[in-house]
Amino acid sequence: MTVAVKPPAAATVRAEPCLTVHGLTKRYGGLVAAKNVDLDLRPGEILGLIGPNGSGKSTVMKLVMGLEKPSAGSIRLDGTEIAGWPAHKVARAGIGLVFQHARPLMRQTVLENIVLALLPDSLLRLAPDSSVTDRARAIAERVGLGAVIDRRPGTLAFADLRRLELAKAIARDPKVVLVDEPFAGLTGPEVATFSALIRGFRDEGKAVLLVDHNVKSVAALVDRVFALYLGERIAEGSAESVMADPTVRRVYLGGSIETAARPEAAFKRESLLTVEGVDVLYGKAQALRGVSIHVHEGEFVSVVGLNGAGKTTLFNAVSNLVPHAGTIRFGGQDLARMTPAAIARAGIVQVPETRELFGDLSVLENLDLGGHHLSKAEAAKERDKLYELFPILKAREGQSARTLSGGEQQMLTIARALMMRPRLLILDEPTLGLAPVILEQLSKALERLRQTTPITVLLGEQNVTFALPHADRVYVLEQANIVWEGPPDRFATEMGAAYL
Amino acid sequence: MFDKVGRILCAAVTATLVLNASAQAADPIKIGVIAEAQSVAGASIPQAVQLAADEINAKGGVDGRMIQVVTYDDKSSAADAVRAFQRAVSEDKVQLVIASYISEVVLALMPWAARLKTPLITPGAASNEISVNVHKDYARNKYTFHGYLTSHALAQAVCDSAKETLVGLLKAKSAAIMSEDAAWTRPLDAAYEECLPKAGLKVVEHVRFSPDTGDFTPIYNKIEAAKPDLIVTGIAHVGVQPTVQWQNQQVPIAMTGISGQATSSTFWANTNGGTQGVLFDSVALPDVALTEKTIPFTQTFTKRFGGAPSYAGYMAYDATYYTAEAVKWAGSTEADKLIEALEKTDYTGTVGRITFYGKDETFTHSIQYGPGLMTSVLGQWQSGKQVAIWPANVATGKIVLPPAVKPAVQ
Amino acid sequence: MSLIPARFILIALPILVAAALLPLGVSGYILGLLTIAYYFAVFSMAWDLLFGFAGEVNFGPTFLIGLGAYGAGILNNRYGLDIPLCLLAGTALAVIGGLALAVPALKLSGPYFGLVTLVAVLLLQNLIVVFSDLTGGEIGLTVPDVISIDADTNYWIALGFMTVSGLILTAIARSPAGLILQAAGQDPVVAGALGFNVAKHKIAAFAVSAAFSGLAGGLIVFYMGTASVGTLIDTAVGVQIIIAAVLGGRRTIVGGAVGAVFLIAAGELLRPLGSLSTFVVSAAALAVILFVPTGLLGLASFRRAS
Amino acid sequence: MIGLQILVDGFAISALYALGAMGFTLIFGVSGVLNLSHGALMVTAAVAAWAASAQYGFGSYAGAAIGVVCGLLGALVTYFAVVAPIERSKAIPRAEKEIFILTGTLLWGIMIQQLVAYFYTDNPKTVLPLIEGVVEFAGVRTPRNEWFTALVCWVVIALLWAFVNKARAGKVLLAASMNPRGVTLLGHDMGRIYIAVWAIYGLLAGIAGVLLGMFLGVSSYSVGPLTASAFSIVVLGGLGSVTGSLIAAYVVGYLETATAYLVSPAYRVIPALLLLVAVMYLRPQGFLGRR
Repeated sequence: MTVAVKPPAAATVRAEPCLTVHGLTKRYGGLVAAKNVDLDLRPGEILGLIGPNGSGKSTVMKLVMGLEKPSAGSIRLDGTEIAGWPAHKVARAGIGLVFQHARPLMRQTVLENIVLALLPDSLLRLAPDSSVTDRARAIAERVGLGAVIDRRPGTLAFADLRRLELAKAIARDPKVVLVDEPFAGLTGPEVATFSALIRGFRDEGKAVLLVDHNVKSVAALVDRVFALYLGERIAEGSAESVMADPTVRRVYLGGSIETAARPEAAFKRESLLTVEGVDVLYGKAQALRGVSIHVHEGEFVSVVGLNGAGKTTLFNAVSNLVPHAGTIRFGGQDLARMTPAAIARAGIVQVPETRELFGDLSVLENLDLGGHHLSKAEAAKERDKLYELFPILKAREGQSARTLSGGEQQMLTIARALMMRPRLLILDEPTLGLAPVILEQLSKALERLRQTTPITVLLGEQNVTFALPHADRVYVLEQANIVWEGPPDRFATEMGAAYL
Repeated sequence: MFDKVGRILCAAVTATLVLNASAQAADPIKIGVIAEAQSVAGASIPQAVQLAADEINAKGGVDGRMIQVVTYDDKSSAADAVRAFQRAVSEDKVQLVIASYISEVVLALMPWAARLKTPLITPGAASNEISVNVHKDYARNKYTFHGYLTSHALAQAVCDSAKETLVGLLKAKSAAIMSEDAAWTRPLDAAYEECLPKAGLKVVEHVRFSPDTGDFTPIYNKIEAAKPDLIVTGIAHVGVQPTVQWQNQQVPIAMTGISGQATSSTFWANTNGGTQGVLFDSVALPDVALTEKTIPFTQTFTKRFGGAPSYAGYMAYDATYYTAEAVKWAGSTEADKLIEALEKTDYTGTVGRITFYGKDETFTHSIQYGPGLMTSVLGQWQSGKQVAIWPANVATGKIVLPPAVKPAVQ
Repeated sequence: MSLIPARFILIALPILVAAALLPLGVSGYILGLLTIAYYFAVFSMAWDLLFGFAGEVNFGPTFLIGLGAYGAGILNNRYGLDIPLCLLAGTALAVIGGLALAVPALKLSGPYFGLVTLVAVLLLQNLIVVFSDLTGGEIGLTVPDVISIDADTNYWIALGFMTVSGLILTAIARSPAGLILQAAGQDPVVAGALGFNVAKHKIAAFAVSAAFSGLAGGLIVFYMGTASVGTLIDTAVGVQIIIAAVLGGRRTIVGGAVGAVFLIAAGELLRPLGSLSTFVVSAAALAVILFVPTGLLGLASFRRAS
Repeated sequence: MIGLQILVDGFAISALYALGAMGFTLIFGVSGVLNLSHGALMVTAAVAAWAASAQYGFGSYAGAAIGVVCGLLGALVTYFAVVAPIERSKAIPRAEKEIFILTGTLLWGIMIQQLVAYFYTDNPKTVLPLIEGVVEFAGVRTPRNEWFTALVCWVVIALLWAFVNKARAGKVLLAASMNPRGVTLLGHDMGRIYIAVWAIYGLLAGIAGVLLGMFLGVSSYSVGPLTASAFSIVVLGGLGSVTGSLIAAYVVGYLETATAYLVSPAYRVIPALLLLVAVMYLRPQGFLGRR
């Protein structure tokens, strides 16, 4: 049976929370993704759950939805303990989820997708019901899908796919709606429409939990913000108070930054890497829009931007791992027709966000695979240099990569890339999920690298503290566009406030 | 391979010519042959039938009616065989079908022979079930003739040959039965258990193994541990593997019994000579004059098809002849009359004197086994040739001991 | 969104009427051929319900068929039960088998589940040989009773059975419950988040698929008069069923029927090639898979334009 | 005594199972392909070796070599004619590549099986062993060929292990089986790695096929059971784990041999099948597999 909840007469915030999370903890092996999270959500309230990548916000959302089982803690919905329930029971109890990446049934039409959300969980519903279809049509009209109702999701525009997800949530009519990254990939006017739809939930007396990376994008919408970092709460309160919170600022912006930029004129005129007007589409979503950057030989360039801004996509386009429009040239050579492997051999070596280590191989073997093209003697020499840079790797030489800590894995990934003797080293979010003390070590190593070798680096980061000190030049990437370019010392004054 | 294609073309051309020629003469007698073209035992069946038909036609046919053969490949599948049977009867209007050496296929065809009221002769399937089914429901299943020996009779043949040769010559006193675990070997093994002791061989071990066994080491070790003087086999799905491993492992015990694959002339090549010294019972062997017809048939067959016939080839050749006789006798190809005539068959063919058990006997419509009727030959592989050891009157050689076997010391 | 689209009826009805009138014009051989093809059509359609809708790759359709066929056959052969009772019991046995397969299906995915279904077939095959006293072993089981010996009657029964099965399976696949099943097959996480008990719907799909497979298996036994491993259980038979469904067009239900009739007809037309016919049919099927992945129905662009 | 017999007999057959399964799991590990024409490739190699030596009069060594080469060629043809086109096809949705590769290789296996049966009949054949005779070992008599089979299997397995763990080129394959994206970023083209892996697979399947032909014999009917047995062993050991396959091969080999000795040869394969079902229920990732 469809759960029918009568909306309260007015959008008043009732005192009693409908969703109470207490002491919620989730461990994956040794990693604690969520630690003792306490959270309340009241009917008619929009709560923003924010935190950088790896902060545990998605985990919390999945735990509430029943997609993962909590290690400890309680989740109560209107007083009923639902922690550990399977997702379908949680959904029937009145919680709905709007996935960040639209996950419609690709083989069904838009209408059928909405009808699906309206159906009871019954095996015996064999006869089609025209009233269900009528309701589905009404919902489609409400979210603005009326014109495309008989099309399949594969042919829809990106925003329409997100609309479809919202339509499904409306059809389910839950008491609590969880929305994952509501505005990712949307244009300005689209954001306005979606905000209105989400406010619609609140006005009907539903409780809404918005999950996003940063406060800014949801500030206009939320009643309250809850900030997570490394699985723990770091701040809670109004959007303004959280944005002003020193801990939050440190997490996102870091403390005071000393920069040591070399002027662009110090480098050769022609650049080593030139990216011009690159566009990337993921299905219907625009991941990069007309992006142009350049890197000179020997230069250290940082691209800063929040998660989802398009940094990884940019690097993948450079390595020709994603189809793209526009031109990318490296040392005068057009990369369009080269395979990713050939590009790597030509000297552009990536240290990907996901690290891509060979988990069952030892540290030494991982390094040797990086030095595959060198003679044995040269490889050994190169390796020794890197052991100097990252002494911990020498101590861990025989250990398999899987057993290393996150920071050690990151160092190994960088070292493995350096074994390739890159002309251009691309570092994608090296700080992801690392503790501050490790960040410092990594930062020192990068500085040393910059001082002692003629290496060219392109760094992608959301952590500005980490990205700026080494940088000669900085680009800011925001929602698929480059919005700022300049030396790091001007970043704080020109971009600092707008960034968070 | 070009040989093979050529042969098919030849056969096709012949078939067409025969068809054209006979169109002008009296109504032809149409015989359908359903067999397994890819297996050695089955491939001989259509060839032998065609050979017999050509011979009969060359002599003017049956009362002026030519025999026309239509062949179908069942790819060893019962389902394919049933389709072929339906096609043979309703489309190609054959009056009798000679089909298959596989019991599963023949049993699947039996209901169709009954339904479409068309006589069916199998020249090579051994299951007792076939003739027992005829006996149990004669009115319905009388259309099926078991033109080969039942498992029961085969066991009897093995015992008879063992009694007269192996017990005497090898001084064997005990035996181990080694059979694949399959439905056709159940009655065979039961008959072995009964007749081997009567022949003077104590059964000291009885191993039944899965038909998809690859490694026979455990089986031979188990048998060896029981110290029999003889291994009596009941195998058809396997043959090459147990034989080769018997030789490779130098199992010091002679092997005899029913080994479907050992009867075929390619067995030596398939086992790389591993079959040296292997004894086996067969309905006939090349170069063994069971009757005056055996050797001429073998020679013509070998000349025409480039290899000796399989056991089913002999039976199929004879089946064609006694069918022709029955048609002549009945004066018609009408099914009921033909069956009546077939039941009265008393024909001396390449394998001996062929007569069928009657309606009141357990194995109705199966070929009668016994001295003076049809018996079998005990053959042995010796240096690439199948040599007949028994019965004495047709023997072409003397028994030799397999390489690893020492004679039982008395 | 009616269960059976009008266009489908427009195309299928004349074909079915023509098929029903066939016995007036063609020989028993063609009828026999089509009779078997129709039963195989049901096998393939039942398989497609699992693959195309529940998203489960079942390498062991013959496990379910074999249970139905041997369950029915043994009861008739050993205990002389009436045919309808035997069919009922066989179908029930197949459904139990289907449920037994559903349990691992919920836990395992992809090749793991595929292997379990394959092992189920191998085990059944082994058991039939081991218990040959009861089952007739590798030479098969002969049943004393058949539904009819008249080729026309058998043909109509098979045609009717296929039509009814096709209609029921299509209706299920297109019903609201079928939509939920598709969701469960395509994206179990989303289906769960939308409040659907994925396990329940998949188990039901297995039961339905097994029921049709088992019933068709039983009917074949009482048509042929025999049951054997080679005709009903061997993995080669299962392969043929899967190929028929993929060849005809996955996720269409009816595609299974088209594929099955095509395969059997092609095999028969190629009979003059002798033992090479299987080779040619396999090669043709491979070519279709490589070049027209949507299958024969996709080729005929039968599916709704989007 | 019987214990020793089981130990000795199980050893060679298990080694053969291991060799047969090893290439199968390697392919899966590196490219995620389950090649259901595996049995057909092994049979091709064995029948080619048999035909070359028994029919066309090449010596037994030359015959064995021809068999292995045929296995290699067969594997490469399988990759280029069946697997690669499906992987490249734009008409096949990514989610369905797996079922298409399974169906495609299955059909391909049937085609090979039919060709073998057409040209060389479906009668089983044995390849002339390179070594004849028997050895007595603690009262257990075993054919030299059985020891030879076990020896060759282990030598090949050891060579493969050494290649993958010691040689630089081999390490890349190993790395590719763990993380294809990782090796791409290190400058290795996956396309070339696939070809290399299929070639190694072909060699392994060829050697295993020829040895099988010498030790136990093959026929066109062996195609299905050989594929099924490799599939089972590989899943039991954990898909993609070479060591796991090795362990699983020995478990299955000894389980079958022990059943044949201690229970009955008629029930030989049943315990292994039941074990497989049990493992799938309790530990679906297999002995050493990771999920």
